[in-house]
Amino acid sequence: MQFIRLLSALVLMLGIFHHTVEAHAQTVDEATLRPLVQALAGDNFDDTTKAISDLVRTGDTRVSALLNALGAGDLYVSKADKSVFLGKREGTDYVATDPVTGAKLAPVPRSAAEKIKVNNRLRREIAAAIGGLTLMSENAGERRSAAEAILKTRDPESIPLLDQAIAAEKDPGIKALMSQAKAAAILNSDVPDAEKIAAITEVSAGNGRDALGLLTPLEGAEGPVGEAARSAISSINSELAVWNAVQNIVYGLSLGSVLLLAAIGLAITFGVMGVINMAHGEMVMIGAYTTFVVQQVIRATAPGIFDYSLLIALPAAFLVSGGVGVLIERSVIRFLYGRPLETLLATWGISLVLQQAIRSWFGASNVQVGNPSWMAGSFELGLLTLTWSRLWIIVFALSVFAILQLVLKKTMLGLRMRAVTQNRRMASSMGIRTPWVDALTFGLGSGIAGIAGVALSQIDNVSPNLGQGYIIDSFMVVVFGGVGNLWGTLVGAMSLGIANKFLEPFAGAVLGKILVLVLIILFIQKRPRGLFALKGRAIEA
Amino acid sequence: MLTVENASLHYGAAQALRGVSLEVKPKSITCVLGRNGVGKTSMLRAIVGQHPLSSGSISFDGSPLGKKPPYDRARAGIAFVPQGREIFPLLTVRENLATGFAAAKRGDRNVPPEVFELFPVLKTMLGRRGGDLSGGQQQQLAIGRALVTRPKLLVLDEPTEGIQPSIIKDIGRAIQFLRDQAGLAIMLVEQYLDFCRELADHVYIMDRGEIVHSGDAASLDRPDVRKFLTV
Amino acid sequence: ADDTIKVGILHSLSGTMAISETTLKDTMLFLIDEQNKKGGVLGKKLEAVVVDPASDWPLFAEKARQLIEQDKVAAVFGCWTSSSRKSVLPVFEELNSLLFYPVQYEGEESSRNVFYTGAAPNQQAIPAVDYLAKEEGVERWVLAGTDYVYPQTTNKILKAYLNAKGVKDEDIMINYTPFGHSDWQTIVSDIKKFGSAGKKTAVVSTINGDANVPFYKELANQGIKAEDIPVVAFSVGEEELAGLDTKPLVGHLAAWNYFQSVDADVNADFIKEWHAYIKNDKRVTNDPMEATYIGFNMWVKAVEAAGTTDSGAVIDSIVGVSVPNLSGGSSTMMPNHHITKPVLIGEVQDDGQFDIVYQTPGLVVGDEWSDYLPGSKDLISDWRKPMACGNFNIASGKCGGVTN
Amino acid sequence: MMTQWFFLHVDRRGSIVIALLVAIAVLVPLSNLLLPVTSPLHVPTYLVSLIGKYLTYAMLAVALDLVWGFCGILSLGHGAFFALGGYAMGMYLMRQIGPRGVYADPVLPDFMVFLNWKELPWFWYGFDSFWFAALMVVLVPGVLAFGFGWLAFRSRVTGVYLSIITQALTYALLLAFFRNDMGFGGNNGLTDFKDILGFNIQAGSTRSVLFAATALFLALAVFVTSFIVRSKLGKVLVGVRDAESRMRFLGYRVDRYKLLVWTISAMMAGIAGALYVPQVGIINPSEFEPANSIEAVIWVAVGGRGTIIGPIIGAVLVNFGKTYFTAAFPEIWLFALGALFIVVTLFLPKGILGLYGMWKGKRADRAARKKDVAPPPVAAVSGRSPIPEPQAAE
Amino acid sequence: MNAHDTLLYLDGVSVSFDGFRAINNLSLVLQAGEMRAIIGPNGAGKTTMMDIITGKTRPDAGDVYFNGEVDLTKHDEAEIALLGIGRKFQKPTVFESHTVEDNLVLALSGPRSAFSTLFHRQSRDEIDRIHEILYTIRLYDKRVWLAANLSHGQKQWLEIGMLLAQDPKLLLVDEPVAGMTDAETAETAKLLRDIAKTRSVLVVEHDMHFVRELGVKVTCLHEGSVLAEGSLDFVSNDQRVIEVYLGR
Ligand SMILES: Nc1ncnc2c1ncn2[C@@H]1O[C@H](COP(=O)(O)OP(=O)(O)OP(=O)(O)O)[C@@H](O)[C@H]1O
Ligand SMILES: Nc1ncnc2c1ncn2[C@@H]1O[C@H](COP(=O)(O)OP(=O)(O)OP(=O)(O)O)[C@@H](O)[C@H]1O
Ligand SMILES: NC(N)=O
Ligand SMILES: [Mg+2]
Ligand SMILES: [Mg+2]
Repeated sequence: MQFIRLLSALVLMLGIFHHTVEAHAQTVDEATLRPLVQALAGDNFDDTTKAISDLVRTGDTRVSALLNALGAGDLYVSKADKSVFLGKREGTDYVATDPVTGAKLAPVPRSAAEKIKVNNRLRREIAAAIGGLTLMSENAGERRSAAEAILKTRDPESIPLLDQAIAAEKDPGIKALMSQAKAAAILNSDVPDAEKIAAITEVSAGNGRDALGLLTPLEGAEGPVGEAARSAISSINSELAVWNAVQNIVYGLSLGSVLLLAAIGLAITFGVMGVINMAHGEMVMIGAYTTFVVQQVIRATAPGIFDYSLLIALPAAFLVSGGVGVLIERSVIRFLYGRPLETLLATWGISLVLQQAIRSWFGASNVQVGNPSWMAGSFELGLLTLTWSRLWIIVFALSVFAILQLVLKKTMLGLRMRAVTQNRRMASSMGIRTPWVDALTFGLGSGIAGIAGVALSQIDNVSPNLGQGYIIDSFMVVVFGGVGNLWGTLVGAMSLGIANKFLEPFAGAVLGKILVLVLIILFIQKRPRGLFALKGRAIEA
Repeated sequence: MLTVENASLHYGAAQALRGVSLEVKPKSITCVLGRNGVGKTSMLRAIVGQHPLSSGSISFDGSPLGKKPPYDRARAGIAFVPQGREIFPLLTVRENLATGFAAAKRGDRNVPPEVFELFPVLKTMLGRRGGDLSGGQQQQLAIGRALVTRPKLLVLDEPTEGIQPSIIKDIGRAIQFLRDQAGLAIMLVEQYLDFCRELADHVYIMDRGEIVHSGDAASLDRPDVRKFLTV
Repeated sequence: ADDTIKVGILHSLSGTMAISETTLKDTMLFLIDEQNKKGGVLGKKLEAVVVDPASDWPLFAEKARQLIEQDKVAAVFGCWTSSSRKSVLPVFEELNSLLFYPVQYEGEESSRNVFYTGAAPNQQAIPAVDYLAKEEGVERWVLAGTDYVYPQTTNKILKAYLNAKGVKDEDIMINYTPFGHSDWQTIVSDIKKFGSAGKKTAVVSTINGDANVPFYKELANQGIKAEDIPVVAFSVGEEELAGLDTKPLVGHLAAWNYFQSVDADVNADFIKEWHAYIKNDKRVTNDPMEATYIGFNMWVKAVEAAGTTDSGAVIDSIVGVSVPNLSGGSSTMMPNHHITKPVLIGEVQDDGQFDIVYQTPGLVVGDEWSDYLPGSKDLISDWRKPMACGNFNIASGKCGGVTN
Repeated sequence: MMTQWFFLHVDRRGSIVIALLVAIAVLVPLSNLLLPVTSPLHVPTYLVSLIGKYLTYAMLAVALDLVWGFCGILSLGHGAFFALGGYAMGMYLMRQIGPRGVYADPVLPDFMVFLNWKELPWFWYGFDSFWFAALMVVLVPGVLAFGFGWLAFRSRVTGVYLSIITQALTYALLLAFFRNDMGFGGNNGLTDFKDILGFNIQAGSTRSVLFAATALFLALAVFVTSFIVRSKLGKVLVGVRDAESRMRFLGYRVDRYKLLVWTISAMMAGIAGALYVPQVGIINPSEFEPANSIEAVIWVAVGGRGTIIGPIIGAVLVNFGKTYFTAAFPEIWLFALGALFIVVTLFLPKGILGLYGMWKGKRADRAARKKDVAPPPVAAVSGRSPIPEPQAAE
Repeated sequence: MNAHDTLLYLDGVSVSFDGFRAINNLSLVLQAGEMRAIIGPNGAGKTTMMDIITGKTRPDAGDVYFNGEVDLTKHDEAEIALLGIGRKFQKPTVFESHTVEDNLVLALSGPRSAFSTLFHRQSRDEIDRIHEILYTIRLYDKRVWLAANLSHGQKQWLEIGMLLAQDPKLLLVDEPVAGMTDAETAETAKLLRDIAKTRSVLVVEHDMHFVRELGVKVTCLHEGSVLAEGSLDFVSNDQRVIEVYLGR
């Protein structure tokens, strides 16, 4: 509270002297600034908070950079003389700069200095302080974050400043944001009701969820303000209900895509070839570890192309997992055709061996697979937040599906694969090189599992157990969709995903999952051969 | 064209062929007859490579087949119409026919028009799954599929089984056509005596895993030959 | 042979828990190695007997029995999940052997034969909530956990605690997820909604191991920043963060009794030697490792005090034993077989380490029977003679569960 | 009379196994209790419990083989029945603790006290009686199996579809039992048992009696399985396994046959679970883990599917391997176990027991070829597996 | 015609698969004690008709009555078999991992409930009956063989044997002589004629010699309905039958 008052004083002052601030970059002398900077290294967070406000009050142009450095954890205090400096880590030393003069200092060994601690509260306050300082900045990004900061603090005292900024603002997006911030600040102040009601209208025009946060405190208010707030809230809520349904569908599709990716390789090795492939999950895991290795190599040799790491990992994972698949087929599976249930035993053994191999090689713990920048973050679709990684995974899963469908249905290889699995002996007598086709089919299924691993590494942990987490779901999807039918796998995955997401909100994640399993059991009673059951004489015989 | 010499074949401990020797000449129809379970199918399996011989040898076009896998034999020009049809049940009729492309030369990867002339029903059912066809339709498909590979030797195991009389006649004509016009060698296992008698250039009769008679079609009318076919 | 003292190591090296437990096996081997360099114990070298209970709880019981009866180990260091501990507990009591259990757990247990060197809920959860309430001004709470006993109990305790502090039920959201849950979209978005009601909101996470990486990834991707809705976790340490890009997570919190970043000489030495032993200076250290370290040293000290590895004697001599912990102080074995520890709260840094933002002024004694659960608030445990009771009811003045 | 009846229904191998089991049931406990520890023939208590555990697994394997080996129903969820039997027994043992729990509550088990339950949920009623619990041990798995089977077999769910929904079943139960709200102790399960029928559960003598009971029940399971398999019903089952629809055209109500053995098998699994719990000392939801059920399938496959002794050999061998490997090479034992599974499939297509058949078959084979006569290709002699695989996928 | 005095009564039966009409308004009546031969082109719907009678395929429309009053469309395969309808399949289907003898044991008429089979003991009569059948189908010396190891023709015989063992009121026989020698064909015709003295039989065959030897009324199906019906001579002189079936 005390801080906010300080800040408002400051903001007022800045508002009044706005012109001056713009024209003459204000500076205070080093002697004034130095002790204030030193004070940042206070004993506790309260001291630091006070130091920040003192600094801001100077209005010095260097303050904003200084606070940024503090927020980023670049300010250190030397253990010996307790002096504060700006440090950059380099080897065992910090390259040090004077925070006030910007002069270069002698490097400080890492053990001789301590970072000035910041916690979340400080970070928030720094952001707000900088926000006040940068509302009129030349840099659009800075102005935007300044407006966002005020939107969070909702400080009524910033209203005049905002007015000014709004008047000067050219960018319509930022302008709207500033108006929002102003409306939020108004709601938090004790201005007359009329103004508040206008602000309520303004606020509810923006993002519904944020508006709800601003309006809820007014819900219980008396008089017209309360009424306006209540009606705004109820209209937002009904809008949100629609968005909730949309969200369930979109999230369901996203979960469905993950299931599809996990299962689609299995749709080949199990669905097409009839091999009960318990090592399928390990193929996915190998793909994920391939991604890790690719990223390690890139980090070590060409960090600049990190954003392309997944594009490199995709073919690599396909080849590695596919290669392992071919190896497994040639060394074990091929002896087991005609005994599909024994493949369960052998592939279970293989999965144990692969898990342990990875564990012995890479260690038992998670390894870190990074998100390229285009995979990170999220975007808003109306009131829905969808993360880029999820979106890309949906796109990716559908592409893999389409390509696979093409290969199976439109190529000679696909035809031969199906022929070989339906009647190996006869296929051979038709001139089809069955060993090749077997190896390629298993390799394809495994390779696809591998590229699924690349995608899953983006949202899940990469550990030797990765595969185990997906194997049951994968079998569930393939069987639910109908064995031997790729469309079944697609629709099966999506329906399970969406069903899960519609159940989750009211049943909870655990019960939701149980219910989905029960639904699968009941559904199979209705359609004993899955969603897209193969029909006809050959099957029923 | 095809020579089988002193071939023996075992299923586990049970012996199905005991030193069988026979020959199929180019551009001719060779018929093998015999009661149930005497080893006819077993011999064909050995020829197309679906079951190994325990002794003896088979050579095709002058070179021994040895342990060559079935697909190499198919690519060398041996096509097989097995007993029990062995259609790919989930492939459509069109796809069933297309499996034959694997053994055909690149330029020959199409369905020869004779197939549809011979079996018009296949043309109307191209999109239906092989497994849904009636028994006789499947049999027709199996023969058509074999022809797609453009074989030099056509091996047929009871091809008339389950086929309606008019089409049996067509098949007979087709077999003759294939011998005369396309110059194929044809090896035919049959129970249907009249069919054999009409077509065969040479007949063998088997009993208990052995060849017990070898002669021309006319010899089938001899009582000493007939006895091998009675109960 | 008789010239060595055998020590059992009972941590999963395969299966789902291998992720966490393998490190503790290595830690034990490291500690034993160090001890042997110092001449062993009672003039004898220590010999590690490693078995793999494979994340399979009944197998834990079998292996425990095998270690004690067949290999005749003097003490066993092991277990991670409470289920595994519950599974071996009867074995240790029946065969009167010693188990040192190094992981935070839900409490509500005190066995004569088990030494709990990880945190009880009061040594982790409650100080963390206090910190959030005071420092961050949190008024609205999401208690998110994996659906099993540890989170359920911890959340029960926390809810009772929060209610007692005046937090209303509508300001508490409890959410459970299955083991290994990986699709967090809905829940993270629910948290976001819950947090947008105009009151400062925080998440208290008792989400277990595997599920954390996808949880934090979703959190980061959906843009929930620590400044907006901080998450404080009790099961996420350096090891778990090793699988994550922590840049978007800076500022989220964890409460433990140790962080690798603890600024103490003893910690620096420990890390240095650990890296030398494991031949990898990227390997992190974490809280259960410290608990293992403390437990091991307590056992060594107690054995030396007793002059024998005999279980009864060690049980008698270990209470009151005090050994240095890695945060610069020392921890003491209390009569309830739990230890004293400082509680630290750290914020995630972009290098995968924690920056300690708070430390309890003194040591906190592990409270085996929670004061916030109606069934256990009257119970205390004291294994010293003559009381020697794990569940003494101060209301009735009787020792509860002991029949003979 | 009695013996005649017995031998009519059990073949020579079966009788040997039953005799062996009865002998073990008597000798192992005697050796444990009577012989001095120093005697080379003394079986330590540690081993008694361990072997006892193996035998309960063997019983689960026998139950599984009855449906899989002889009727072609591959259950990937048999662990669920085992676990339910175990829970029923566990609930009885929990109730026996009485006021000796840590909270000294005379009625509520500990986990209910600390999770603040006020009264015993209805489904715990009756479990203070051993006989009620014993009834539930067979009834709960039996009723679940009956209901599940009734639905599934009537709608003709077969092959992998059935396998996967059995897996879904056990997985759903796993998740459900994990939940504390279910009232079964959450993931910690039921533990800290004190006594059974008034005897201290940790006493050597109790352990020995439990061991003997396990061996005898296993013998009984072998007998029941033999009896079923050697009856005409057994032939029907094998027919169902080979060509289910053909069996219907002969007038057999295939679903009822399946339902009968399925339910019997589930009950057997339940008994196995009930014997397992007091010997292991804990029952928790991990028993519902799908991987556990798959492992049980693997025991059967390793030992030899469609035989009566195979599953026993497989269960004991694999679990002994696990016991041994996890201690001998704790860091890399999965390689050993994995390799074992691969080797068995590749080289012993009919499991360990198939070795014997193969050896006998080879000899007959050689003899036959030498003499050039065809011996009758009965099952053991022919090179074909006598059990064609049920089609896994179309 | 009245459904009630007939053994098998089909009226207006239709069934289609994915739009293809395999059976089209088919009507057919079989009197008790009658044997009927069914002929017709490949794909005419003969096997499908048997599928309908035995409950394997449900008709889209039409009535199927057995023994005057039993509506077969309301029963499943097992129930229909128990009513006394036995079937030999076009593609021989036997229990491959059972011996020849056990195949017959399973087929042998008798109680079919699970409990009765559990406690069933083979009677002298049953054993005699099985041996008799084994002789009839000439597989006596192969009785301990696994059915899997039989040749194609031997499996055909075994299936006929199973049909005999089942002792049904109505036998549906789909192409019994496919893959048999001429001599065996004659034998089979004799066998069927014998059987038909006490039961009703519906035989599907393409072998005209065989059909002639049966000497019974013939029905020719085409595209799912009856094309011609009458004596063999009558039917085989029908121009349409020659056109679509017999050929010139
Ligand atoms: N897979 C097999 N395993 C064991 N024995 C077999 C196998 N297949 C055939 N036989 C036996 O080998 C012998 C020869 O069988 P084959 O199939 O060659 O006879 P076939 O002359 O073709 O008879 P059909 O006219 O009935 O088709 C038969 O006695 C049969 O029982
Ligand atoms: N499940 C199905 N799906 C699609 N078409 C089918 C199916 N079942 C049968 N048919 C078609 O129905 C027609 C009738 O088949 P059916 O087997 O009854 O003939 P059929 O008279 O027995 O012939 P055949 O003499 O060749 O055995 C055929 O054209 C067949 O392709
Ligand atoms: N004790 C735990 N974290 O299960
Ligand atoms: Mg044949
Ligand atoms: Mg037909």
